Amino acid sequence: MFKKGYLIPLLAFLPVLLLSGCNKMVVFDPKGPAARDILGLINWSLVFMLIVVVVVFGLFGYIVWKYRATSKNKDYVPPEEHGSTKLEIIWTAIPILIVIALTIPTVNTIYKLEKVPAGYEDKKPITINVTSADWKWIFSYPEQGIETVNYVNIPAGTPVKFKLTSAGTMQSFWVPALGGQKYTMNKMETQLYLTADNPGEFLGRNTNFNGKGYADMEFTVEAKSSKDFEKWVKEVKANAPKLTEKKYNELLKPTHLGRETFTGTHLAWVDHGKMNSKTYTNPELYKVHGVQGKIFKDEENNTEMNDSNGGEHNGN
Amino acid sequence: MEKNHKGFPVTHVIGFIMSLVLTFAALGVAIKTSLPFKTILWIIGSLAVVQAGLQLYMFMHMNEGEDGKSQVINVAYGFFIAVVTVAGSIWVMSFGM
Amino acid sequence: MGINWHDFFIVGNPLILGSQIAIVLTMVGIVAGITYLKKWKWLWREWLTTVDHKRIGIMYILSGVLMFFRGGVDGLLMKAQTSRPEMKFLDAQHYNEIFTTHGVIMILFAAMPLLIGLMNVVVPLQIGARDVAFPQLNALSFWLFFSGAMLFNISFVVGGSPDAGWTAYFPLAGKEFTPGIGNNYYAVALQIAGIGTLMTGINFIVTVLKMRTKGMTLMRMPMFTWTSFIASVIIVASFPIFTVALALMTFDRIFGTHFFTISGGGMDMMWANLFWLWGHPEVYIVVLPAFGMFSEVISTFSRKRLFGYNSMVFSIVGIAFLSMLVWVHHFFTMGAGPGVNSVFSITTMMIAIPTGVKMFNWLFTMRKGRIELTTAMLWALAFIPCFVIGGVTGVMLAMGAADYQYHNTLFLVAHFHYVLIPGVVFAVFAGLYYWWPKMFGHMLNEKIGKIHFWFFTIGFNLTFMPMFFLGLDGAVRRSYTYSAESGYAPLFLLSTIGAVILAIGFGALCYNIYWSARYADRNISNDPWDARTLEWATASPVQFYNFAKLPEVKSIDAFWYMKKHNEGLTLKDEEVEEIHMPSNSGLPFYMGVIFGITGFLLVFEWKLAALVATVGILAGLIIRSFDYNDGFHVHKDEIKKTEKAWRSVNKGVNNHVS
Amino acid sequence: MSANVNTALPLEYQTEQNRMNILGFWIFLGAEIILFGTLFAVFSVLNARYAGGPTPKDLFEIKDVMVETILLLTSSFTCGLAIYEMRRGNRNGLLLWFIITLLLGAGFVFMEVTEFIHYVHEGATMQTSAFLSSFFVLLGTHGLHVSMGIGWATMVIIQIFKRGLTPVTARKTFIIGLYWHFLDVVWIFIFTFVYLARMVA
Repeated sequence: MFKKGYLIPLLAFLPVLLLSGCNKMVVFDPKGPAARDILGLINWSLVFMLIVVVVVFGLFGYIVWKYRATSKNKDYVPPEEHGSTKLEIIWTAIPILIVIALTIPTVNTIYKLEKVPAGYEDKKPITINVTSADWKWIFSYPEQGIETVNYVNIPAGTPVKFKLTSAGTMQSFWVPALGGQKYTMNKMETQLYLTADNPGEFLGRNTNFNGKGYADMEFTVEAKSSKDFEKWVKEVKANAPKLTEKKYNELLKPTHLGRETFTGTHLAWVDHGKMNSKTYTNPELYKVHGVQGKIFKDEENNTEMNDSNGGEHNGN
Repeated sequence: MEKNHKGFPVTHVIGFIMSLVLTFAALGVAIKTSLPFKTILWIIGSLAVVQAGLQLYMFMHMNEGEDGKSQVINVAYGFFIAVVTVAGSIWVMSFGM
Repeated sequence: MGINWHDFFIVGNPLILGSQIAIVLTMVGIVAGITYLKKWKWLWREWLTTVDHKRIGIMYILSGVLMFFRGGVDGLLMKAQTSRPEMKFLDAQHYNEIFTTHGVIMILFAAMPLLIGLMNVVVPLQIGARDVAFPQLNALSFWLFFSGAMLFNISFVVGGSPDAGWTAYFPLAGKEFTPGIGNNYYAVALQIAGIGTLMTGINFIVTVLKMRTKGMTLMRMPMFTWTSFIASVIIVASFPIFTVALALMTFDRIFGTHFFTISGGGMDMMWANLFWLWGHPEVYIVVLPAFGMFSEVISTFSRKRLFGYNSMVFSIVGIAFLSMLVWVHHFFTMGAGPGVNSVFSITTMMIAIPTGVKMFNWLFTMRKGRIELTTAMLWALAFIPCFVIGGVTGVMLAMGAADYQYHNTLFLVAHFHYVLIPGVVFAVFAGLYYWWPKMFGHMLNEKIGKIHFWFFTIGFNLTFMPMFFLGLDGAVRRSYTYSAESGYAPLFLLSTIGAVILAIGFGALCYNIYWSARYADRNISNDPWDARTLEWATASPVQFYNFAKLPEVKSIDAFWYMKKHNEGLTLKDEEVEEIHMPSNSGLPFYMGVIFGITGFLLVFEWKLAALVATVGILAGLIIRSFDYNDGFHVHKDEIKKTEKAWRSVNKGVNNHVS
Repeated sequence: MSANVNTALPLEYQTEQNRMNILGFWIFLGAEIILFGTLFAVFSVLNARYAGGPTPKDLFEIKDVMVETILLLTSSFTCGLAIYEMRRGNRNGLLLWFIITLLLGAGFVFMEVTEFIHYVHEGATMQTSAFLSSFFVLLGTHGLHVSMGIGWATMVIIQIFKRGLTPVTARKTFIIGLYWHFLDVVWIFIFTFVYLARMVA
């Protein structure tokens, strides 16, 4: 009976043991300053959490074992005790201290992540506009005048200012190896600074559920050396087709796409991050099984996109 | 409880006159003055709170009865949550700017 | 309005077809069974029209267990789908519907009724009252909850399930991206159930404030009553927000307004803001009563009074206060300025302080006690380490900057299951094993209970522990599949195996209920656990008027004091007085039905028909207004007879179980 | 539940059940404060999102709003008088002031409905913009409350006619009085933060 009573704490202990030995997990393997800062914070918190877990589990095991009912202590009558002000002050004060110890670096890191990462201040950041749509990622390089779909190349060692917005549903832009995530919202622009220390390929994805095609909303980030990046830009400008408004409307339909590359950006005619930008919706293309309700036509923002019936989800 | 059961309902009439005065004061501040918008908002907001308190105490007798204290705490708490909801939403939905 | 019947009844999916057949067969079976046993009258008189808080509690608990089963099946289906990479068991759409209904059902239609059910059964008894303050309103609360639950549950066979997640974030949940009526079910069914919950909250606040027996001061109330009271306060503070949010969602979806849409100036994040203004306190609404149950169980089976009672009370009040001030931590990644994220990081972490106080108070209640490992106590014991894991990961998530890496990953999913399963489900199980004799007059089998316990706790840890690591490795929630290259496969498989073990544990509970109902010893005492609070001072199962003579309270742990000082345990004939009790009423049941019908019509956007049906609701209100039924009096002789029956039995029973 | 009657108290407070009902109604009003608070929060966040539609300055007529306000303020006053008469045991006085209250309330609802119809004719509907959605729903919720209050009070008046002033009818009257004053409180905030503030902004 009592052996079994110990199984629970042991089992619950497992993660802590495992955590300390896991370095391969993406969050614990940062490839850029933002992810590194966050990891520093996570590790700092893990130390305190480990202490809490060890103390509570230890106390728990000790008390349950020592004061368990056995045939020997049948006549033992537990004492009447109401509490202990001293003890209660101690276990109020210690959590307060721990919270303070966690708060200060947390606030520091929150503010730090809003800025160009330390060590890269002298580098001129490049701007990339990220537009998420169902179910793809569109990257526009306003300075270079090119646009890519489902992959983004960045120069390594240069801070990148991602301007995030969405053409429709809300997504969350996350490249765990480089840093934390942020939502992309229609008619709203958020910003995220990410920097890759060295050239390499990283997986990025959407973490905010946005319908049928959500599982496949991944993209790759490739950090290239500055020279390679310039070369790539030149190649794209020479070879890629021009992005037209018609083509762009096609892109915004709820579909899955592979990688695509264009010259020119859609910012020429629409920036979904602006409060008064045009609304692009295709409710007809989102019908699934079951009874369909009435769809409200928006008089002012009719997008004339509902003529064809593309956009079938082809992932399943 | 209300002590004065006979005669003229003095508190009610005072309450009514005061609420009219406060209403027109708010109107005057809003329409006739050219104070900055934030100042106006604070003034008319305070007038509204005073008038609400007036209703609660002079007409609704919030603190009477054996549960007067519970009722006052309850309304204060409800008001607190409402303020948190309004102010919090405005702050957060402006994205903290 | 042409209905396409092919769309109306969801067809073409073998799983759904199977459940449709099962539902029809079960319903036919139930109707036939009741008719055969001639139980219709009994059902109507004893249950459907009852205003007795214990019966209402039992109905809540039964529906809660049923819904837990439904939600559990959803969970198992999800686990089956993710057991292997690129699995083809469910398609994306079906998976989306299932995780949506899993979340909604588990929180609102399983956790809530199980807790409110136990509150209903226990709180009036613990404060020495004959019923709640408004018995008929209590019945109405139940029937509205039940109506909402049924409306929500038919969605997967009629018209289509909601598929935008239990959080139903806009703009996805809006008409622009989900034109199907599934999310109308979400908006309407939750609204109906939510109104019921709000009324429960009001009812229990008044009950606790006004109906305590003589000597039961606030600071002598049992901890479960305290936590139920505070949970009711949070209900009243937060459910109106949800009511508004759901109403606005209904307006957006059915009447074409622009609150949360992306067109017309709507603001999608405003939904998230309102949702979590309610949603975060909701977590405390379910966790606090659970804390109360653990307090009762730990104190009883350690044979000691609760350590640091006062600080326990202050910490729940503190938790309740803070719970309204932390909602933004659910969307740190929205991109709000660092000021917002810092403030809400701090308030969130502060919740760890009162929670820590409670944890140590429980540990020190056991210290110097004599800990008896009954099944109820085992749940309370398992809660402590498991909940600590949930708690510390909660603090990690509360750190705004770190959350940028955890948000929407399986790390988060693991965290809240580590909070809600030990914090709520373990508590409900502990409460059921503990209070079962009070409700039904027999115990649940302890041996089967231990099987239930071990399977469930081991399965639980095996299911959710791997998710922490998956999350840190970048696996996101709500994704119906993952690639083989991701390397997630072994941990996902482990998690699925855990889920099966967990399900076996739940199966053991169901078997235990069945077994005990058939075979358990009925000859039990009113106080089988040697417990401490007033509910054990009266018969098991409790007679409908609760107490022949309302007890007088002289100390905390009132019944313990009565036993120690041998006061008030016996009843003299001359002490018996007539008891006034409320009469049954069919009106709450009618209101549940008419609300369900109105809701159904609204879901299908038949606005005119829904408007006509609201006349039925108004009619119900008018009838209630003119209802002057003042209840009835129980005769002295009847009371004496009832009291003699259970008091004489008690002399012959074995008082101690373990 | 016991029928212990304490005749030293006003009628509506005489039984324990009455006292519980009144406290319960206060708690309900606490919930209503939060409900309206949430609607105000929604309005505050969305009130400048016109989406190219009409703005408050295009729509609001201060004169009509003032009439509505005074109607409601006066009805709150007469409602107070009704309760005052009830406590004096004056049934006819109670009924007179009560009915005047309801007439004033009906006048308010009529004005509001006319106002809404006027807006719709100007092309300002609930579906036009986020600002108008939140405006109509906030005002509509209040208006619906007032209308429900009128219906409910009518039921109570019938009961007073049938049964006279008993602890039960007195309690019902008192509670509806609380409700009525509360709706006036809500209106004060609507008047201030919806009409005045948006006209100035």
